[in-house]
Amino acid sequence: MSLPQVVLPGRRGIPPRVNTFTARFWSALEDGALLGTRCNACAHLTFPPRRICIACGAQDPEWIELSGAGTLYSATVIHAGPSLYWAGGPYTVGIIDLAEGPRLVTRVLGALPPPIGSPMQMVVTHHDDGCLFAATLAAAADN
Amino acid sequence: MSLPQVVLPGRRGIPPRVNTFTARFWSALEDGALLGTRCNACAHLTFPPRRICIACGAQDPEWIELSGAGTLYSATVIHAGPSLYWAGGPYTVGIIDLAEGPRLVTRVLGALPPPIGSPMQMVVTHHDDGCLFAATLAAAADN
Amino acid sequence: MPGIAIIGAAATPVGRLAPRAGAMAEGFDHEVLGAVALQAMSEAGITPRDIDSAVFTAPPPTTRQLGFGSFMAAQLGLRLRGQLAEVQEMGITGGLAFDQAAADVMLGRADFALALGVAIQSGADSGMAMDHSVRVVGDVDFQSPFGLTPIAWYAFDAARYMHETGATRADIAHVALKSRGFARHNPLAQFREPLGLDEVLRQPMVVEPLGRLEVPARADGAICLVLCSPERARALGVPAVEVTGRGFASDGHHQMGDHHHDITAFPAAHGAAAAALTEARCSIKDIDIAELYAPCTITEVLVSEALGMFPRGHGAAAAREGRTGPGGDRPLNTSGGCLARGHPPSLTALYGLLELREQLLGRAGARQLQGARRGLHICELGNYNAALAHVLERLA
Amino acid sequence: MPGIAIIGAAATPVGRLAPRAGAMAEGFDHEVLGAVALQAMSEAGITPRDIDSAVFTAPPPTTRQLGFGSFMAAQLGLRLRGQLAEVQEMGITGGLAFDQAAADVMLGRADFALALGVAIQSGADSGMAMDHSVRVVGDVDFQSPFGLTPIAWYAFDAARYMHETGATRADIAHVALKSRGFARHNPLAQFREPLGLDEVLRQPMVVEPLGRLEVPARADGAICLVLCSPERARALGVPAVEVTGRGFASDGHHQMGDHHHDITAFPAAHGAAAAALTEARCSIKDIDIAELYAPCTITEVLVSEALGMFPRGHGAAAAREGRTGPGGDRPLNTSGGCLARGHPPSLTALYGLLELREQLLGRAGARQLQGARRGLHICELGNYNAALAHVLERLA
Ligand SMILES: [Zn+2]
Ligand SMILES: [Zn+2]
Repeated sequence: MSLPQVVLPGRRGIPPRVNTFTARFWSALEDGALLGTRCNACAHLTFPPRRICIACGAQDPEWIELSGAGTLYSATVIHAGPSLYWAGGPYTVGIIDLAEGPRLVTRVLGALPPPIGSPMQMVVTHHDDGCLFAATLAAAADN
Repeated sequence: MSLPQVVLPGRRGIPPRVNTFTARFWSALEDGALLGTRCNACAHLTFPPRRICIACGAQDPEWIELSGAGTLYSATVIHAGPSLYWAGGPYTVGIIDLAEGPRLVTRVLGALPPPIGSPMQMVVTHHDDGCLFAATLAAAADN
Repeated sequence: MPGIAIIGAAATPVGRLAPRAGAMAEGFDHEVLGAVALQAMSEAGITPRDIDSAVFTAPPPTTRQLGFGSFMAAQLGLRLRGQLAEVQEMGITGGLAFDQAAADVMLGRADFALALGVAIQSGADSGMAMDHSVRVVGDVDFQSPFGLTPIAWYAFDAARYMHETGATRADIAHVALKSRGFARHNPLAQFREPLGLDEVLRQPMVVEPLGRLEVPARADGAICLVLCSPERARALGVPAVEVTGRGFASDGHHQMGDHHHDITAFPAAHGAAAAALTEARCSIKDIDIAELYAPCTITEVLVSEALGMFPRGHGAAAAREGRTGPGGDRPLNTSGGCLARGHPPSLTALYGLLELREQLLGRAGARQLQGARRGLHICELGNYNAALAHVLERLA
Repeated sequence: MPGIAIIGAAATPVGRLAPRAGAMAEGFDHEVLGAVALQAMSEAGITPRDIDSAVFTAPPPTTRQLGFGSFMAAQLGLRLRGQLAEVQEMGITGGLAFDQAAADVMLGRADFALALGVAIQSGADSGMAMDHSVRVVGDVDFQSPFGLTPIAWYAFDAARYMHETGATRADIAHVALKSRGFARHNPLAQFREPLGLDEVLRQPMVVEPLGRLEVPARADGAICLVLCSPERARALGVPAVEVTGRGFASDGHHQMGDHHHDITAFPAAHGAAAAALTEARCSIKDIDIAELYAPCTITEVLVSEALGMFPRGHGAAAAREGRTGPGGDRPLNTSGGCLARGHPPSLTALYGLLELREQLLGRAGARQLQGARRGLHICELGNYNAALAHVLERLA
């Protein structure tokens, strides 16, 4: 279930750190899979991946692959941002409710923000220095 | 009552800030005078100069010139310091009790730290980017 | 939190205290705050030597003097037996300084305590400041890489609220107008000129759907409140207000939860206020005046709803109809709030408490609210996922 | 401060938690602290949902995730009604976190409260770290320009003490040896190998007269204490210690006063301890075990004198004679203290409190002090110009 791939020239503004736990997430993303974690004690599903379950405190997560399908809960276009992002002009960020339940916030690709409630598709963005995830309108991703 | 002047090549590690109040201090120092403040309400004498009297809370200081004579209360040679100072090798700092009463901490010039209790003389040090004050053995300053 | 009186307060006007580029500073942080603290103590009729505890808002990254609380205490000649601390947690920072100074009085560790702070940061490079702030308001590995600014979270609220309720940007923007209406007569306010709706709506966007006048400007400030027990306040015979209720609540999120929830509901605001009102033995209907930590127009709308002042989805209409502005039946942020009084984030809560004190003592001048007997203050931590509330009344 | 019990505690060993250059981190700050906090709650027999207040030591500049307290609370799924805060003030930081968490319990705002923090800073460039620290421990305009490091202030103490009392560097250096003697059996200690006097004395100087083993090494750590009322602790039936006295005192200086005073006298240490002992209804003679915030050898000597454990000028001799070490009649810092247990400055006070708890509960293993019934903890703010003390006893 590989996510659509998008190449974005330039470096990531603030690159995420990687540790021995999150390395699994970032290498899977590089390969097109968006991973979350599910608590083996209470089945709570989380994104981003977590070593500690926020629902029950157990420290026994297992990795699960997310479909990347979701819905746009809210969005904004940032016209004045940090210097590390702003150089590229206004950019859209959105809150996505994934089909499996977890909610995340991410960059939304495209010239205009999609209407709230739009079906969204998570994608992998490849930058000069590594990858990130982002969301696009599901229809756009299908093209 | 001009203080001895010493030229030290290079810039000050962390240059002091200057504001509309302390400007008077730094310009007098440039001219060889070490200024403190005396509270017009309670006569408490302070170094460094202060807008607010720590003894009585009055905000009515007047400038007074200090003789620059004092006694070494304690000293240490710093062998591992901040990068901004350390490049020059170990340096000595000392606590000086001035003849007029105020106590200050400052750089102590000279190859070896003087014994505690030594008579000291404040001097003006001129750097590439401005001046600071320092202390030397009173005998050394007399030479 | 029965058992606390505010007997003195002073502050600089909110605005730019940092020198313009190339100019020499009038005073450094400790000198600006020192003068303010002395004024507050003087108003209370006490001196630095009477103070037992001093709780500072942690200084912003622009403050060059670190160990700031200790340094400042020495500058004021304080000798303390209660505590000396710097506290911080995003938007509740000022409220925490107040709360912890108050705790020392309640525990008998302090006869008199100061809650105080200074923030001079308007001279900082704005790109740098934002690079720092994205690390505050998001998960640095899974959210910050997308460049979410602090107010972007409020923009999410606004977009969702408009989607759900049909409120327009213009409806919500009325908060900016009524803020100026109040601030006009507040000598501490950063922006006192009246605004027209067109002017607000034609500003450049900052975070859609919020434009430049719907979000806070950068601001500096310095403020000090003096606290003691009600008994001691009565003995001193100075005008004072009393804290009659206190509440804190968190919904367990950092900005946003990890599963679906209503981001516009602000349950922590509701919970904190409910706890404070219960302790004060009253309900939201008994609140005559409220100061809300509300950096953006939308925030004031949502908090007013969360507090139960207006039904869900009716907060924006209330602003548009003038109910929350000068002459309205539900006056909010009579100081002018974050948009007009101004918003130095770590100090905003202390400025809000100061405004309530002025109003409850009946000395708010031309913006005085007649019959203001009971006030509510609330501040928040990261898109209102946690909130701290206090109920104030004039000390009898 | 009657009314507080410690019912759970956990910590990482003190040492390097930062990854070596080029290596990948095992866990980030929040993951390291999260595991520790869960362990502390588990020991107390409670879960994150039982917690009402969480007071964090403000993270060091190396912590990338800001808004750290809020972020951490969300990671642990905490829902709070008391408070959420980060506190700091130089060396008393850990003590303040404990104190403010305790205050919430005493005021009835929290059934259970956490005092916790993490510091992973050993990976930072040491020049950079020191450039930062000179802004903490001096007046940035009139002292920092001379490059005074934090431990330079203790070196002033040492030089003056030797001058006044005739004590030698070797006398004082015995503190480093006895610290290792205790740390040998402390699984949380950074340095557990025994040391010889010659080895200490032949190290390179850092701040004369103190060499590399007479000052603390850089250290990381993470720690969490769980607090509640004594009644609740008894109901839970878990082993617990109780805080029976608390005191704070400041002499009004930032590092040093502006007129002549005895910098080796530490009057704030004396005052804070005296207040705590008075509240605990005992005297220094009744203290069986003490943990002192003492970054350098000389600091332990001077604090022991300020507390009245030894006459003025006899503290170094007491260390040399073994009276403060293993088997001595006045054991100090049985954890190994800052020099051997290790010294992550913002957390040191919490590690000291944890050691007292282990000893008072009789489970300190091979370093257990027989008959340890009453313990004293003290921490300080800038060359002991302010101090915070607590007396602990086993909960009956
Ligand atoms: Zn779980
Ligand atoms: Zn005076």
